[in-house]
Amino acid sequence: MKKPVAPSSTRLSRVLGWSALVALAVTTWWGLWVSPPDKVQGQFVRILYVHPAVATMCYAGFGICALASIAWLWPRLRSRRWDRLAVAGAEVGAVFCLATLVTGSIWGRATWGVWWTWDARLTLTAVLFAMSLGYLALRRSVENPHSRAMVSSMVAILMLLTVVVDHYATAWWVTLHQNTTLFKPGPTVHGWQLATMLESFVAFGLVFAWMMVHRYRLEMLEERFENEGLSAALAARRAELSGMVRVGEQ
Amino acid sequence: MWRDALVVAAKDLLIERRSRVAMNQVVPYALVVLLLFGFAFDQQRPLLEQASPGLFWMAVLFAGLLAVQRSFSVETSDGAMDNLRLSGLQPAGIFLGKAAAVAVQLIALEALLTLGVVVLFHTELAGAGLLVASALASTACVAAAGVAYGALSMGLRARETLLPLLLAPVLAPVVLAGTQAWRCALGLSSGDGWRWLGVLGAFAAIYLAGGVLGFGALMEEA
Amino acid sequence: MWRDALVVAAKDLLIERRSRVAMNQVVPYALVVLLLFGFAFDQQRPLLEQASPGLFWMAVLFAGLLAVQRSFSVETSDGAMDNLRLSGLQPAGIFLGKAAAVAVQLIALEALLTLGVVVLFHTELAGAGLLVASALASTACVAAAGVAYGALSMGLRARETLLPLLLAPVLAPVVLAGTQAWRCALGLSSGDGWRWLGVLGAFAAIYLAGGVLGFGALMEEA
Amino acid sequence: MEPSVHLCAAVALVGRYPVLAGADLDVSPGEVVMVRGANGSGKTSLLRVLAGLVPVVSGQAAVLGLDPVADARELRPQLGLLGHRNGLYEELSALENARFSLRSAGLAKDAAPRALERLGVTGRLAQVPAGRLSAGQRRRVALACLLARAPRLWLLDEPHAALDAEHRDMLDAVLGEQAARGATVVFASHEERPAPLGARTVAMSAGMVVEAGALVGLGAGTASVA
Amino acid sequence: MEPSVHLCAAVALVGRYPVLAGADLDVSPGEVVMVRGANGSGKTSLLRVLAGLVPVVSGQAAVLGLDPVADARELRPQLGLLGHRNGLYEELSALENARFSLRSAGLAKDAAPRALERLGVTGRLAQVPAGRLSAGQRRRVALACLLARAPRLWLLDEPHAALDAEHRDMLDAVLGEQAARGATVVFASHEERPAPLGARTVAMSAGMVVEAGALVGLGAGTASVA
Ligand code: HEM
Ligand SMILES: Nc1ncnc2c1ncn2[C@@H]1O[C@H](COP(=O)(O)OP(=O)(O)OP(=O)(O)O)[C@@H](O)[C@H]1O
Ligand SMILES: Nc1ncnc2c1ncn2[C@@H]1O[C@H](COP(=O)(O)OP(=O)(O)OP(=O)(O)O)[C@@H](O)[C@H]1O
Ligand SMILES: [Mg+2]
Ligand SMILES: [Mg+2]
Repeated sequence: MKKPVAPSSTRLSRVLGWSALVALAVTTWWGLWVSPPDKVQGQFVRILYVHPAVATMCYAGFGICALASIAWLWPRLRSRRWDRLAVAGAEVGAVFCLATLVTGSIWGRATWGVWWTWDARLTLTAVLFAMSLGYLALRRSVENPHSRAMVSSMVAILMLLTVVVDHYATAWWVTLHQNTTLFKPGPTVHGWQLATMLESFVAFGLVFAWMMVHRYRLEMLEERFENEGLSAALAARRAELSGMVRVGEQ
Repeated sequence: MWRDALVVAAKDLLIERRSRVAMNQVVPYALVVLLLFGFAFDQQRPLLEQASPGLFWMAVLFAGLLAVQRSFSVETSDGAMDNLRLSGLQPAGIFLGKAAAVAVQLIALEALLTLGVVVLFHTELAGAGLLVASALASTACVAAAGVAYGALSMGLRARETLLPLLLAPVLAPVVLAGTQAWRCALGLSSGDGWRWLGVLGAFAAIYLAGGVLGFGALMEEA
Repeated sequence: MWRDALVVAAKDLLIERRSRVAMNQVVPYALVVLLLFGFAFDQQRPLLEQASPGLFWMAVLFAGLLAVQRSFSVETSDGAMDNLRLSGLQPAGIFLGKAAAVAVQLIALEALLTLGVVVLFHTELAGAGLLVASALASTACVAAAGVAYGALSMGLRARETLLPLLLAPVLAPVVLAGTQAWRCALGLSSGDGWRWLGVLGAFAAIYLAGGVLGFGALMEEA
Repeated sequence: MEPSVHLCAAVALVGRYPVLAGADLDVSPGEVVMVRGANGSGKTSLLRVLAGLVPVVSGQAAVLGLDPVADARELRPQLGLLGHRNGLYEELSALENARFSLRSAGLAKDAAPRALERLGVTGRLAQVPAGRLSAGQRRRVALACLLARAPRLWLLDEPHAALDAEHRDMLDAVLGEQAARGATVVFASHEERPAPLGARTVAMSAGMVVEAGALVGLGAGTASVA
Repeated sequence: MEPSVHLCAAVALVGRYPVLAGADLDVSPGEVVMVRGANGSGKTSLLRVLAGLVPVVSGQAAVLGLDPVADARELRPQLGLLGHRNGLYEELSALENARFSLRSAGLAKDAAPRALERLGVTGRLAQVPAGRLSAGQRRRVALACLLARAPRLWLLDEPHAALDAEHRDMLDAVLGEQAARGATVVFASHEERPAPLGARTVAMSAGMVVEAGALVGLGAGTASVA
């Protein structure tokens, strides 16, 4: 049996992909050439145009995963759609989470002089990453789609909890990490910096959306393949009958 | 539900009485882990004393993992889990029963381990109320989360490796809060220990509630 | 003997390739354990840096325990061990083969874990020769002792709790020596790291020789 | 009277494999049904579907008038399943196992010794940890646990395997009694022994019930499904 | 010719329990012996003693002219044991299992597909992880692993259990061939089917061989030991 040839890209995803590329290009241009270096941080401030956006997308991924899982658990809403969304969110979220850890570490090395420190924000992000690995490992080891969705959605809810705590971590504990800078009244960044940062959110948002659409579609195709496979499998199973001795007595 | 919990807990404790696995194997293991940590921090006596609450809770965590694993290997070794599912016992009851059995074993373990810490690391006990209260709350967390995830990973292949992976991040905050509470109780740090106890209580409540509500589905699907 | 070892190692690694337990579960678990250490010894930055070799080797130990457990749960889950006994494979070959498979997985794990330690605990790598050599020697110890005791505890009930208990004390000196060797390599202490390497080498030789000689009896009796 | 078991074009998946590929089966209360069929024809799967452990993805399934998955809570106390494995706690004795089985069904534990005795698990056998018994002795303990609970629907997967001649006859007698009591029995078997008197033989193949045979009291030679 | 199996007043202990309490048995090369007996009579124990997995504490035991424990290294490659459990690696496919079994016996792995085919493990069944197969299919894979190795002495514990009618006959044919080739077969069974043609039935009870029956070609009615 061959996999059906159906691309995981659609018109939507192509549009998303191209605009993500353009937006990334713009961010790079503004970030590296247009916006000025920082008074304190010098050239390193330019990671500001990657790290917060990437971190936010990581939240978005896990958040979507958890919300979709809750939707799945809600009996009235239950549909395979939610499970697809959950796995897409978790996988894309894990990628962005790794990116957050990497960019954050690089930045930390530059500004704090260390790759890592044990403050609440950083640790929770690492825990989040570990949880997502566990989530994905769990998904791989359950075969039945319904069971997989059921079991993994319960684990996903804990990720949501962690995301929330992680977000408020800088407020609740004394941390080395930056407090909320952007999404609050009277942001502390201005001018080109602010513009570039916002642009970076747009760019990574588009990248995120593009990846999500692809991953979702992939899951859908996988499922369709499975369903097509199901009728084939059913036919194959029933064919085991043919050529069989007739049953029973005259 | 309570009756069911009692039936299940009685069964698990009877198995423990027959096999003495927790007593003869898990407890010594925890002590060995403690010793090993001593090795790892060798030659840094003051640090060791400072770190003793952390070490204690790490040892409890690793031993707790074993206890949970054992609690479920008993169910899976001959396919008894299907019987449990079909028995008509309420899932919440099964959850509470198994968690209670694990908790009882853990509490015994902690008592012995505390002795170990005192002897090995010269920790001086103080703030007994806080110590005991936070130990109880942490134990409830470990038992509840452990049993919930144990049920989940039970039906799966490669159960013995998936369970620790899933459980460790969930218990990380518990270990953290337990450590902090003990540090405060022992006067190693100046924070407000009772606030950490509150955190532990919240976690215990969440995990217990989650287990009571979700255990049916977890057991069904795994 | 060598051919037998190859056959057994190939089988174990094939099972790993099919199930990906070590990659997808044991490695993340080891990383989580590192994180947990970070928690437990929070706010004691210098402690963490000082202790990073010790913590590294503790994480390897815990993950190694899992790897060994997995290596034998594969044999016991359907009674394959009797077949292995009766297969005519030389016990020494079985021992070396299983130990090699565990060692391969552990080496991959250590590489990733080293990265983790560098990032999380700010360990600066130095003395690469000593680091790698002592890592290899320790890995040989863990794999050899693990597989030998794994075979022993295999036939017993309560295998999953007995194995850690037996293994932890045997590996304690290895953890100690590995820690010291790494401390010297990293410049955290001033001793002669190569002497510790010698100790590790001796342990590795002892455990390997013991396994090669005694595995037949261990496997027979379990 | 409504049937104890009603399956209509039931399809069930394990992973992606259709273990049941449109099975039809009706069993009335008080009937004993012997399911035969080649290895892999879906007997175990059929029993697990009836117990609600594997959901039906298309077609209908009703057990004792209830949906085996949706009404699990209500249904399960009324049925007993013996799979290929026994589901005993190896550390506990036969008696303790039977007692737990009873208590977990909310029944008084007095019925345990009698049921064990019926299946020849007495004296030493009832006291020793179940893990030390021989294969057939363990099987009998598991059957005794069911007997003590006396469920309304018995689902047995090759219950005769591992039993010796004496206890095979004993088991048939027990099943006959249970049926007379109004209970329904569905069991899978490869044995070439005659089906218990009054039992109906049903043959499976390729995940389907290919022949819902008539009542037989003669022999089992009828089911030559390859 | 020296007997393939020679037991004389053999006593064997598991824990403190005498699973064999003075068993006598002689089997000549090329013979097929069916061991019958009630549950707990010691059939499994007998086979494990012959395989050298349980030592004899008093009495004599010789297998293929060797001491089953002391000469284990020399003896074991020549015998094949199938216990109550199959001993398959669940993650590996049937083919991979058979290949490992061959290679671990130091044989070329080419014989694997033919042996599997002989027992009807082909196509999907040979490729899927063994843990996903049905009980009877797994049993057949385990038998195929033995067949591929073609040991001189076959020790089989209820090999017919879980097999369907077709493969029971198949198994009997295979055992017949092996015996014709000069191999010796000792198997335990509770089945009420006729013993394979040319097989000798032996009955056990209470850890002893109570009746070393004569060659039968008719049926198994001879072994009415409860
Ligand atoms: C490995 C180290 C780091 C990790 C894991 C990390 C993680 C995160 C996360 C999860 C967020 C999203 C916070 C939220 O929206 O609630 C974030 C945002 C941010 N991080 Fe980091 N970070 C790290 C290092 C750094 C460093 C070294 C700096 C700069 C000195 C930095 C500056 C920022 C800023 C400015 C934001 C945006 C804050 C906001 O708008 O809310 N981060 N980081
Ligand atoms: N997870 C799975 N993936 C693929 N195939 C599976 C899986 N589980 C079961 N099967 C297949 O489903 C079929 C039905 O299995 P089932 O156990 O119901 O058979 P059975 O009639 O009980 O056979 P037996 O007589 O051997 O016990 C088998 O062919 C088996 O290979
Ligand atoms: N460790 C043990 N402790 C006590 N008794 C044991 C132990 N192991 C086995 N026995 C007993 O030894 C006897 C022989 O067991 P064995 O497995 O050989 O019987 P069997 O003939 O194979 O029975 P079956 O037909 O049920 O497979 C049984 O009565 C069993 O209870
Ligand atoms: Mg079956
Ligand atoms: Mg037996």
